[in-house]
Amino acid sequence: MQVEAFEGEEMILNMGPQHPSTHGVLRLELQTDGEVVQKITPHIGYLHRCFEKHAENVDYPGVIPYTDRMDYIASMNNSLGYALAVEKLMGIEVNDRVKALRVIVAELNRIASHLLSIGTYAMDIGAFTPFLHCFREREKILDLFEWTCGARLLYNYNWVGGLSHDIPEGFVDKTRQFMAEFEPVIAEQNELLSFNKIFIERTAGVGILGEELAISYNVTGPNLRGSGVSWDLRKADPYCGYETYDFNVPVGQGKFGPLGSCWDRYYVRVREMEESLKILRQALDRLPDGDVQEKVPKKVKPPKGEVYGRTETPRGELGYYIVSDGSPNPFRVKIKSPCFTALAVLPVISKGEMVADIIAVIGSIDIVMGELDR
Amino acid sequence: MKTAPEILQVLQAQFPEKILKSEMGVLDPWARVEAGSIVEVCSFMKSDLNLSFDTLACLSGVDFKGLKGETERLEVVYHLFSMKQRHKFVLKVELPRDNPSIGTVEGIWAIANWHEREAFDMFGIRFEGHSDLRRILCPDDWEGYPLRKDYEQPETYRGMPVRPVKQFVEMANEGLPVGTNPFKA
Amino acid sequence: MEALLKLLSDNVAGYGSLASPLQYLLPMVLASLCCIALVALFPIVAVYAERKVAAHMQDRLGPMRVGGWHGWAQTIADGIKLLLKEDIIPSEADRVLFKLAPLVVFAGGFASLVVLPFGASVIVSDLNIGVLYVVAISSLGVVGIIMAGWASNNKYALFGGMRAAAQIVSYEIPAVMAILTVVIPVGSLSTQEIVRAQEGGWLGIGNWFIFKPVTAVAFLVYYLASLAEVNRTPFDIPEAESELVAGYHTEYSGMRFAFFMLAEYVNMFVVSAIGATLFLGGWNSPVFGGPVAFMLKSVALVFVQFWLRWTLPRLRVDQLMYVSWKVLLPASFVLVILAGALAVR
Amino acid sequence: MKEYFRDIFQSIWTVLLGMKITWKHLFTRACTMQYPDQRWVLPERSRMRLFNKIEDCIGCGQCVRACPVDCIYMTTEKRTKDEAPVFASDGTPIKLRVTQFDIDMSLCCYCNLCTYPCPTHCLVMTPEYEFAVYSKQDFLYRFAKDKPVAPPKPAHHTPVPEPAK
Repeated sequence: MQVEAFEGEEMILNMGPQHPSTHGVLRLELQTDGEVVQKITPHIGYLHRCFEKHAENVDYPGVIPYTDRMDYIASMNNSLGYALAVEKLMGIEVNDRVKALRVIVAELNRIASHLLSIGTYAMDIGAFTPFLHCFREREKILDLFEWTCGARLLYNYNWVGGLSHDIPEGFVDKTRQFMAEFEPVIAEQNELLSFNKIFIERTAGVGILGEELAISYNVTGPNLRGSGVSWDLRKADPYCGYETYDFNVPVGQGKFGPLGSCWDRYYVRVREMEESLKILRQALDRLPDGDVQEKVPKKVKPPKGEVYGRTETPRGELGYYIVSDGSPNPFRVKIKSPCFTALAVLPVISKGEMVADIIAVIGSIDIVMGELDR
Repeated sequence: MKTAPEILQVLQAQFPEKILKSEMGVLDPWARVEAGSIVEVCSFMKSDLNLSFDTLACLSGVDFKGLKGETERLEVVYHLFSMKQRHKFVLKVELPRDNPSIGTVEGIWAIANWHEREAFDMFGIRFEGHSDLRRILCPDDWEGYPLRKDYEQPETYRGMPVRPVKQFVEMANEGLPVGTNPFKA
Repeated sequence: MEALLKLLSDNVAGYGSLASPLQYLLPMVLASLCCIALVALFPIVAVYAERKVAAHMQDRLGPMRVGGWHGWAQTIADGIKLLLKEDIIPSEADRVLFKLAPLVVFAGGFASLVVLPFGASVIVSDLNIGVLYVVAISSLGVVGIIMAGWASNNKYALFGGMRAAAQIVSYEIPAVMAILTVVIPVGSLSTQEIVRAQEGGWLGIGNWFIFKPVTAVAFLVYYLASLAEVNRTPFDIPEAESELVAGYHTEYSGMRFAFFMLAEYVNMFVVSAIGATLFLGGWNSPVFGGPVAFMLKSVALVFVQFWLRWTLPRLRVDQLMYVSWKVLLPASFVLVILAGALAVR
Repeated sequence: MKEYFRDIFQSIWTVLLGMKITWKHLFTRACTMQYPDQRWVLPERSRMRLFNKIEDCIGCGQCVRACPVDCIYMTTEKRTKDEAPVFASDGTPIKLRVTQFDIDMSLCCYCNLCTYPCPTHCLVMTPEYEFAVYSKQDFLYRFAKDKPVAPPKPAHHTPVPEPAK
């Protein structure tokens, strides 16, 4: 923790770990010249709770509650990635109903996560009302989840080889009803926030993340797509039968100002919610029959080996590198967190911006400290 | 798009002595590279037009200790991916458990900066030439490398107890009036 | 106050025979008490109203529990809570300035009430430079804000104070220019004169300045500038909570914080009331005139402030300056020239 | 110059659009639930408070092993041959006497993993969500009724929660 010697009018501003818009306990050391930020040093680890060490000390199913707690905004997607990786290691092929249900919950969770991301972003920019409108919709999704698996946030739903519960009766209709209610909300949010001139002025042209830079920093997910790279693991490396669904991968277009700005990243998320609705509609239409716990092994004990499983969570590519030694506990679980790489690029893309813009950039890369610090 | 054996072939042609071992029949095919030449191999893999591994998906340390049939060692595993060619490959490097050190690939893929800091933090692997090798997740003055298998958790950190002093159940077993059965009635 | 004095001397026997300073003292005290009552009551009602408006705009209900019916006593409870809270002064703060700042901020808003024409004769003092007085005295607030920002010895507070200073100083100019467009045709700086100039006309509202071409635009300019002067969204950057935690009052708690809050709401009322006086005909109304009409108009403008706040995001510092210097200022210059040309004709 | 005026127009127009939406919402029904007056009926799958019907517990310890946070503590002892046989409500013979069955709800992570392996389904998560207590120590739920008869033996599995070891 050395403070570099500097001269002149520069000031060190400690943003966080307790700050309203650092999305948790992120601490940024800003070296500012008036309002202009010259240098940013992120300090992370305030939420480090040794996920990887924990994972070595519990059995394979016991890791799932811990994965839920990493990115607590999108738990379904996290546990899905883990379950898929372990299944790959064990060579389990789940039936079509499990696949379809996993897609349904993952996409619902993606919508919920993007709603939160958009809502908190609006709040970072200073608009409070869109935040609560988004939360109102998100609550409906959480209600669906609670009905399905009993929890609102940390589901423990995707198991190795299956799901903890089948969906309750009437779930399909309720979900359709939610989708019908939700679709107009996107348009309303666009009118209220996305295309508001002040919002555009605040976000377009700020925090430009170029394609080269993004790839070099392995930025993934909506952040990468906001830079115009059409890269989505659901299309590029499909899992859970995503290849059979018809959906588009929205990419940033640089509609207002240069490509890869905060606005582009934000708007990719808005459009991804529409695509998720598309996927949901198809999945609900074709939901096959089957037993969701058909392939759940009595004892999860993968053979010796290792696997790197990756899935597309709402925040990007979440990788699980699992080394198995043939025992009931994993030998090593390493998480490649999408937020980790997204935050690593923050000092680069927000250099020379103003303090208010730093907030805009942090919000636009949509980090969840639980996943970042693990 | 190249398959893993093809990538391995290219590598073996380029670095005949540096590829120590490889396994192709597994889920994620990998090749073990001599520790001293990782930077060389990586920069070749990035710059070669046929390979063009332009991103480092993951960099992990693994501590092989107390595992039957394995020599005690530290491993650094590089999961490489090419956005252009859309193929992937895994490189592994073996390091001794005491005083491990290896060249940094920070100059090749920018994200390696943080990944290597994490590996340093968790396993104590020194990345030579790294621009900013500090602990990243643990506090700067934390002692030990938590993800090593023989890591002992300290009792205190700066005078603060690291673990909860006593669990409620321990208090109860000692006969203290702790805990109730709220369902009794 | 003159009306009060007249009332007293007409009805209280022997009042006229008192010494002249004494004669003036009683109405002065009474008028100040009225102002204090307004200053104390208006924020309580306004904070409650704002919370309710915000809640309903966000599909919530807002405070519902304290006091029974729709949580009407919530702000009273909050006020009491603030009074009872521990008074914290950071150890490294400049204690004198730290304590003085809330009072200075508050005094600015409070003193502006003097020239507000609530009714034809309901005014504390009809100064002949009333408008100028308001413009001058309301700038006192910014001194307090800078004091607070500096004295807190907190970088966020300092940022807030600096931003506030820059913002208020730059928005004062378009606001004054917009006011001038009204002053020019009336030919007086007295608030009562300006209100009287808006009497009559078509349906009794035709002479309001908001319905006249040049001053209608001037009203818009004035309203935007006044929003910035009282630090309301979209111009709330001095206290932008997502950037600067709470801006200049980050370190304040308890009653001192409450003073900032009071001052903010009083200032909101004052700028709205000035807007109502200058552009919406003051206490004139086709149906019922006097204080009720005046209050309704002011409160309506305050409501629009709420409405904007719960709709819009916040501007950035440089954009704020852009709006002031490159949009509002040229526009207000053009308006003043037009108003002058019309007056000469 | 054209852009300048277009920007001003757009600002005003989009602000008005936004104001229209918030105005509309001013009159839509609020979605708030007035909690203590109105209460939520949770779905039956809701995972809230853990409950163990101790009469049915056979002391197999599967829940203890399944718990990822080690918040269940169980001590059992063998029932002697001459004791009257005891059966759970589904007929499973109870061969062990459960002398300690403690759940520390303050450590519980509500993952539900302990209830699945339970052979007699006596450990369940109930949809009851109002179980705040004044003292955190009261979150240690002590279900066991039987007192140990034999001198206490080492526990079936006495985990000492160790976050990192």
